[in-house]
Amino acid sequence: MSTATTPPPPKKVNRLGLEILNYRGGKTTLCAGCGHNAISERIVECAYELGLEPWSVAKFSGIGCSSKSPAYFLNQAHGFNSVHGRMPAVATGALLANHTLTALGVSGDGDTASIGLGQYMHMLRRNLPMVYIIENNGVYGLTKGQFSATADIGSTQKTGSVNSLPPFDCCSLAIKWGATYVARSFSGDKKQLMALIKGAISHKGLAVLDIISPCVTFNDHEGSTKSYNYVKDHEESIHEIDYVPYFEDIAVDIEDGAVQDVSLHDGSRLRIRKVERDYNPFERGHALNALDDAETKGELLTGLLYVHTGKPTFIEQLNMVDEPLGTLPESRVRPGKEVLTTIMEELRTGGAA
Amino acid sequence: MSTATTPPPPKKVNRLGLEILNYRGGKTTLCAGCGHNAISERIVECAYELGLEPWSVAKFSGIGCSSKSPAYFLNQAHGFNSVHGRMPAVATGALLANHTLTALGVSGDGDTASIGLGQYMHMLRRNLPMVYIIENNGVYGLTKGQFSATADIGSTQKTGSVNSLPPFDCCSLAIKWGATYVARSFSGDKKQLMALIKGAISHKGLAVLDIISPCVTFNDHEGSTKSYNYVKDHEESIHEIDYVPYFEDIAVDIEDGAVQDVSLHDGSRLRIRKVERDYNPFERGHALNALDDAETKGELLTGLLYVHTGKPTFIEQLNMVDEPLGTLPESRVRPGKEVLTTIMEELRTGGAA
Amino acid sequence: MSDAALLTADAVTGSPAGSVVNDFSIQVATVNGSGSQTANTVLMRSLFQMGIPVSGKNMFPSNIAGLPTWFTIRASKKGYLGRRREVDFLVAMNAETAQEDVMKLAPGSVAVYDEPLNLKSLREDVHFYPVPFDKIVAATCHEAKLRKLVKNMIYDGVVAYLLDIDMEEIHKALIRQFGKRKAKAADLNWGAAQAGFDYAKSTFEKKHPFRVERMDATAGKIIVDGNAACALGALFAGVTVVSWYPITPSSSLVESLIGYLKRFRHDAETGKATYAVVQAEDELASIGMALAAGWAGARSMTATAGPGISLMAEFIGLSYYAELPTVVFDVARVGPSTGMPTRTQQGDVLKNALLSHGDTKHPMLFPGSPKECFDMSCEAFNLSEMFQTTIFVVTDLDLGMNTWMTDAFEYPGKPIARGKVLSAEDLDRLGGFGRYTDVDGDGIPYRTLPGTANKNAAYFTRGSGHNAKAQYSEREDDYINNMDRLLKKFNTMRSHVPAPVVDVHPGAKVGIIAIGTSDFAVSESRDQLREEQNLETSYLRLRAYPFNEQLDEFIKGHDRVYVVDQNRDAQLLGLMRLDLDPAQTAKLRSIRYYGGLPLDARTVTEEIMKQENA
Amino acid sequence: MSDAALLTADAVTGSPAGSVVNDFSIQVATVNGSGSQTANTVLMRSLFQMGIPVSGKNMFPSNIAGLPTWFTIRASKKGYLGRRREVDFLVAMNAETAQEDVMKLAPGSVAVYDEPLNLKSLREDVHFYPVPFDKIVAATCHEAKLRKLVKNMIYDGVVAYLLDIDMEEIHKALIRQFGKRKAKAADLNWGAAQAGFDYAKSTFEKKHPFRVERMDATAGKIIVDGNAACALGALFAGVTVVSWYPITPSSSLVESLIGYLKRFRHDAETGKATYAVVQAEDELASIGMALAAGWAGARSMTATAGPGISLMAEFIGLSYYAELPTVVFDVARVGPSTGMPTRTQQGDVLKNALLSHGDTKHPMLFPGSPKECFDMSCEAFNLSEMFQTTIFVVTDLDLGMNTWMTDAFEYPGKPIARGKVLSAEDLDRLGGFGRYTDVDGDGIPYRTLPGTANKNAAYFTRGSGHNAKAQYSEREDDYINNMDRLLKKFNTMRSHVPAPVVDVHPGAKVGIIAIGTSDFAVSESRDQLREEQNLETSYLRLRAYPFNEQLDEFIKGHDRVYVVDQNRDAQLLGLMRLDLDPAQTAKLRSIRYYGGLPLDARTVTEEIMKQENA
Ligand SMILES: Cc1ncc(C[n+]2csc(CCOP(=O)(O)OP(=O)(O)O)c2C)c(N)n1
Ligand SMILES: Cc1ncc(C[n+]2csc(CCOP(=O)(O)OP(=O)(O)O)c2C)c(N)n1
Ligand code: SF4
Ligand code: SF4
Ligand SMILES: [Mg+2]
Ligand SMILES: [Mg+2]
Repeated sequence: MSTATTPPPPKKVNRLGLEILNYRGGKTTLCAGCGHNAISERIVECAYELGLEPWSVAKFSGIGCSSKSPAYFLNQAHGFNSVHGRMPAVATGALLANHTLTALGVSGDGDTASIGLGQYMHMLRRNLPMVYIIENNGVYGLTKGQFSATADIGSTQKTGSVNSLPPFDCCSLAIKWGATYVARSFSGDKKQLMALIKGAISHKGLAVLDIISPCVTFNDHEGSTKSYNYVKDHEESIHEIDYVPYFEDIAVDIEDGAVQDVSLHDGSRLRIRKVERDYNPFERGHALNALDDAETKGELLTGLLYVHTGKPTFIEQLNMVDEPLGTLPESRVRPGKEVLTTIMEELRTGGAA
Repeated sequence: MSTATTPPPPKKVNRLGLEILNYRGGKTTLCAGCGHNAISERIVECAYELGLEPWSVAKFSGIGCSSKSPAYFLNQAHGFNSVHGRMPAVATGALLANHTLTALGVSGDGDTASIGLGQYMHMLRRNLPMVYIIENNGVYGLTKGQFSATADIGSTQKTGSVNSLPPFDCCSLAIKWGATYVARSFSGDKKQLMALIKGAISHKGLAVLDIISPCVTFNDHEGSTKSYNYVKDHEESIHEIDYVPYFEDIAVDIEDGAVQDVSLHDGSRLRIRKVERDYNPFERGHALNALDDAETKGELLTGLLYVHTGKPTFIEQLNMVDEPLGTLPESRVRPGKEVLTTIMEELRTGGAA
Repeated sequence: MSDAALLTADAVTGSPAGSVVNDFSIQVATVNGSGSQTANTVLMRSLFQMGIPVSGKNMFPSNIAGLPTWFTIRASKKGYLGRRREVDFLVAMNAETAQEDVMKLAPGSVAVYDEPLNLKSLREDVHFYPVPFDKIVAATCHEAKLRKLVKNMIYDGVVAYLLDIDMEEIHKALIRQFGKRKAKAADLNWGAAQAGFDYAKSTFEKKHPFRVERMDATAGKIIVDGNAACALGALFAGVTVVSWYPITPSSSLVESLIGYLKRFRHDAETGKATYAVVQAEDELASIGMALAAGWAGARSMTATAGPGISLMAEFIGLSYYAELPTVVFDVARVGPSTGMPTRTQQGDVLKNALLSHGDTKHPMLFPGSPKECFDMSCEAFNLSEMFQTTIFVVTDLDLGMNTWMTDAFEYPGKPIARGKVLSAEDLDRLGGFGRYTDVDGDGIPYRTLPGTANKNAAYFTRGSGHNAKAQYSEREDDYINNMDRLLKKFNTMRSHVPAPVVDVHPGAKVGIIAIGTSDFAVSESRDQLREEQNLETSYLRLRAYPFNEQLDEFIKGHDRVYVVDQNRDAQLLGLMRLDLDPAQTAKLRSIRYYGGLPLDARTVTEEIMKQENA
Repeated sequence: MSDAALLTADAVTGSPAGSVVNDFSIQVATVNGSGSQTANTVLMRSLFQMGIPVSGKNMFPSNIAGLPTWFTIRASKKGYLGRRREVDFLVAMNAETAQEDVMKLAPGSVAVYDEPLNLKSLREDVHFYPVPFDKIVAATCHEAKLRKLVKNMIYDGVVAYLLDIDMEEIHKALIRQFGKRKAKAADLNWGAAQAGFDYAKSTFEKKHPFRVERMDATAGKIIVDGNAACALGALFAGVTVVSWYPITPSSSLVESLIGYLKRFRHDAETGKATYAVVQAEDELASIGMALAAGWAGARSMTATAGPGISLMAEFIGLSYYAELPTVVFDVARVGPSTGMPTRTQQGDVLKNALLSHGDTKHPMLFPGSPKECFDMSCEAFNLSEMFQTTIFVVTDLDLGMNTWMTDAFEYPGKPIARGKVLSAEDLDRLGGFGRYTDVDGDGIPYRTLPGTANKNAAYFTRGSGHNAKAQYSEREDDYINNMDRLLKKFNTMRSHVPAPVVDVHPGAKVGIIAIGTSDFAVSESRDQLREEQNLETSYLRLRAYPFNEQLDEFIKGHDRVYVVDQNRDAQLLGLMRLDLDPAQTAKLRSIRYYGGLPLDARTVTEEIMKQENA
């Protein structure tokens, strides 16, 4: 029969009726095989499947290969590729102006743990409500492979030189100093990554995702502890994790005790299924010790390491009006004539109010 | 009888034959009663009693009332009052040039935990061999009393406003991220302070002393958790501690098990006597948990929280020649003609060496 | 000097003939942290209430307590508010500096001092009035621990008697200072003031020429410091996001703003705030927050001083290139480096203009009075959003932290201007936009705010190379076009920033150019030049950078033009040399003062005459 | 073009008459990360070995792999090393840009291309030589995974045939590139080169005018990039402390220095290092470490680019005011902000000079060749210790990262100068010293190093106000005296920094002033002006700031002086306007290029003529 008559196949859309291409970004300029590209793809899929309004998201980054990646997803969301190591301040400022934004940040290990460590720590302390992704490859990719502050002791550079300083563990820092959703994952672990990113977006508070994301060009060799092979060999996922969105109403019948649900701010849930080990992501001390043990054992724990729902965020502490400050009308931000008159009288007479 | 004939009383001197005034500094310009002044006095006494050669010491600081204090002790030692929050970099650079210096730094809680947190953390990671004193009053004294990042949740400013953010614990950070001698004390606890400062000077590696040092002008009121009264009420010393210098040869007969000796790099020893609690300063995890517990209990633990002798310092890792780099003669730092000839030939021919 | 004095035996020499009314400065020398502030404010206020123009300057050390401090009150019937080099009336309370303070006095001046200091013997040509402060306070204040606080109020009484200040005004000022809530403290202090007055009345014979008389020169005026005035400007500009890091002398700007925000910017029903103030961890964070808040639509600001400006350099370069709006208050202190944090200087003018690596140009506003602090701060927010870049409001410690008599502020006449922001509806109409496209030919592009519900709203902000559509680009032509547009935008600003204030004296050959606090000295100096040297001058006070053509014309119109700089390197003059035709700048001569004290008229007059006579 | 070509049927038009020998540029268009570097280097080296002056420029994107890259080799019998706008000989390996690359060619030029790209049809006035690279490589290289690597070497063979390059030289260059250790790889590549040569020989009839002939113009020359040259300067200056933070285009400076230090600066017996290199956490740390190392006696340095300069502002202000020595290499890239990290610009010149808040002035050195990179880097350490301040060595991406033919470096003639440092013995003799006292009247004070065993050695270093004895001071006079001395010190530098290179043409009315890499374009442009416009020009190449009187005289001696700036805002010209008498600067005219590519002679010539004819 003639193809002319067959109707076009129905377009695949999400609950907002948007196609996946509404969530795509520009063409990547990163190396083929770079872990960062895989993460960008996951972000696109998560946003699509969650049915986020693209324009309700604001993307942030610092400087680095990783920090370029916000240009490669969510073209319909505003993006701010700022300066090296200062993404936390930038995200904070934007949220002060408009706390209704879904803030999604992508940084690198150099951007966060080297030059940016100070701002990172102060952001943790504030429990800034955003998703903060660290694309962690242990090196400065964009400047051609020098060690970052997350490089492990003894790991070697392509040039052969050996790193002699201990690494900063961004998850351990995050758990200890104030983040309320802390996860570690691997750019190659599609399923886990999807659940963790979706959970992070549904979480109210600071969600830090430290994602090992190999640099195929400068840190994927023998002797690197951030190579695909090394990570595959040493990854230990602490549990199986699934994301159940609020809009998919599935009865919550947890048949066996090995399964536990974390209900998130927007009504969605993370379903955690126990594997071998007993891991309790609700207990700060436990999580910190587990990370310590793993480090000594040379294991790389992945999964939702710590979660604490309900802790007030920095934005809540500021007790702002519900509307974004940035677009309040003049009538609400400029006090009336009488106020000026009062103040002038005080300054004329020197009288305290 | 006529006083003319009586000989002058013999001057009190230390093992180098130096009087205490050789260790004094300029007249303080800090407020009367400021905790920082007490600490300066302790430093003078320690240096005198240890018999340090004043000129073998280099003093460092950032900016703040606390950072002014190096001008008030050891006038015969070079001092470097740098810029706000950057003392770690400055001390590092000086030690690279001359690793034979005894580096003694004084910073404040704002200087270290607010603006300086990034450099502080990277210094910890390097186990830079120096004594790093934090004169911790929970506020910015020099700018008139705003909260610093070590202010406790709920503590109030003189103006009445309440701090809603959790504090950074510089000791917990130091223990976790690489310092090898970590102590907390109180500017008012003369005996403990003397032992801890002397021990820090004898230690090889990074010694961090977080000393609660009340700001009598801006943070000594009701509601402050860094006031003299509050600290007196909440201080819990984890042990009694004495310093036994290598040059005072006392037989090491530890009669009861409650006493333990820590032998330090220069042969001196810290003698630790157990009080109520069991505290093990040699075990990182133990120390970190103890600090956590204390925080929840609202206790302020003082004493030698953690010590790890023998860990290689940043300077050792660099494998430098024994003499200070800064004063090496030309013959040792400028390669000979033949070297240039070799290199020129390589560049002429493009031949690899 | 007064007849009384002339009749006295002691050999007071060189004092001016006749009595000197409403034209002198009083200097109170104390120790910082000793709580003399109330007494000084009350003294100044009492003169103000008598209708006499006053200004007050606090010269304090960069520490918190225990070092010498001098508070100087100038009364000037002619309304001069600038610093006067000479002290006419000294109140010596600080043993450490008393001798030097006395030796510095001009012949014929007055020294009230704490009796034990025993200064009388130091000089013969000064009128001494010893006061046993401790005895008096002991008699009036029975709670020993309060004495230190009220002791200072005694000299208010003494000075009131010696200068014929109406004690009723002292009382009034005092009551207002303490307000209803602190009535008891007010009484205590009032007692001390009276005791001082009575002691002086019963003890001293006035032998000096200085006294006050009521005037009517303070109607419609207020007394305020420049930092509070800037804060009020921001308040009425509708500032919504304030991120800051404390630093002298800018801290009090934000702290008074916080006070006003708490009082006047909470939602009536909900009590919620229509603003956010964040004390950041440092200046790299405070400027980053401010710029991103501006990016997301807030009226944002930060305040700092030199060291903070240096730390903000990288971010402010981003703000220029990526076109992000915010307002940065630079309350300048003495540099370089930490410099002298409690001294004043115009040391950042050229530095702000060129801040950050690469080709950048930043606009600046230069308020010359607290009134202008209010108006320009308010306007700065409009300009930052209209031009989508950082606007510097440049003041200094003298203007910011000292207290000034100034005209009462007027409610902003025009509505808030938010610049070229496209709404979702606009985008539907336009079907898209180019973030960095010069649609209107003025170099100013259109922007959208994050959160705008439209699929065409988004664009990507970056500090790296970009084309008119905000896409990443390393193309030669894209880069050049964008940089040329930025230059065009900067030129557009010339006609939008506050114009200079020009006073051309017909036929004058000599012109003077100044900014900010130099105005107080220059205005007074022009009178000195006229009256003492009969040299008539024209005057152009710059109020903003970039400059406009009025500056050109002014220079063209005069033979010799003196540019007044409160810095070593003639930074304002340098900025003109960079921007103006050398044919014009050849006429410029430099008047520089950089000792850290507020500029005084005498220095300007002497410098000009030295060069005029050279 | 060659007779052969003239006799051919196809209509090649507009090509120059006769053959063009040793005067053309070859552009290889590939994708970055595709490993064409070896092939390009070998090609360039082979020309160099034939005695022909060459320079190589890599135009690459600011990412790591997958985007277009162009490598241009210029052969110039006249020894011109600057960029040439026109491409004469294209090797098109990148499908993405091939068409545009071909369209950009001048008539009569050559295009070798990967056959499948099928470019022949695009133009009639270009000589096309299609090469089936994949077929050839498949035939010569049997390990499939190695093919990508050797493929590029094929075009070396093809180009060698088409330009008469001696294959022996290709072989020699190739062997040297790989060295003994990589003999196998060398053979593999040599095979590919030969295959390319044979294919071309058996397939193509040369129809283009370009070819090479042996010369003798490279004797005593080397090929090196500016960053390596600076590294060598530091090595032979005896640098002891290097703290850095990676940033393009400065990273390779430190990385090659590290390589040399490892080879030549370890103690023979102990194997211990006579240096320390620290990769800091950021630029605030790297500059802080460098300055403190200088303070403690090290010869210290750091290297960075624009964004790092901005972050270093606060510390470098401290270095000016507290007088701390270090050397900062600024390998400039396109600003503002992140700008274009892999493009070149002279965008920090004015910014470095004025860096940090308050009154500051910083000296700069401007190397104009790799040879000068070596000499001046070496001298910079002497100057930093002699003058106890930060010395900027300002180069740019073009000089720093591109490969240049340059004179072989000469071993430093004079010993290391460590400036005014007092030893313990000196102090015994003197009985003390004033750290900031101007003993010698040159504004340069004496210092001591921490650790000096003498009770009078110590002093207190601070960025706050201090007197001549380094005591804390807020006194007006102390501050002014110190700032005046700093100015005097700066003026003393004028006669110690490298003097300009001046070539005055008798009777020339037109002068040209330039710095750094502008020299390559200006030298060539002067010939163009002479030969094409018979306009004789004089030339002054500045090599340092502060300027000396030669600059004044040069301007005085000419009617019109063109200042060449590779930035938008004429920063070099601006610096002259700030420092020189307006009577002189009135003569200055600006030549600006700021597109991010290396400046070419044609642009300079056209700009000058435009203004000459205006
Ligand atoms: C202030 C500043 N310093 C240095 C640089 C150079 N630089 C660009 S990216 C980068 C490191 C990036 O490392 P990381 O954050 O791990 O990102 P990756 O490239 O590895 O994904 C550096 C040092 C810069 N752009 N700005
Ligand atoms: C870059 C910079 N920002 C701000 C300041 C102003 N400042 C001086 S000291 C200080 C805080 C000092 O607090 P802390 O370190 O706790 O010392 P303390 O005075 O409490 O002893 C600040 C913000 C500065 N000097 N430099
Ligand atoms: S260099 Fe490394 S981090 Fe950068 S894009 Fe390539 S693979 Fe990814
Ligand atoms: S203000 Fe506080 S910290 Fe500063 S000197 Fe006074 S008491 Fe000490
Ligand atoms: Mg990385
Ligand atoms: Mg403090």
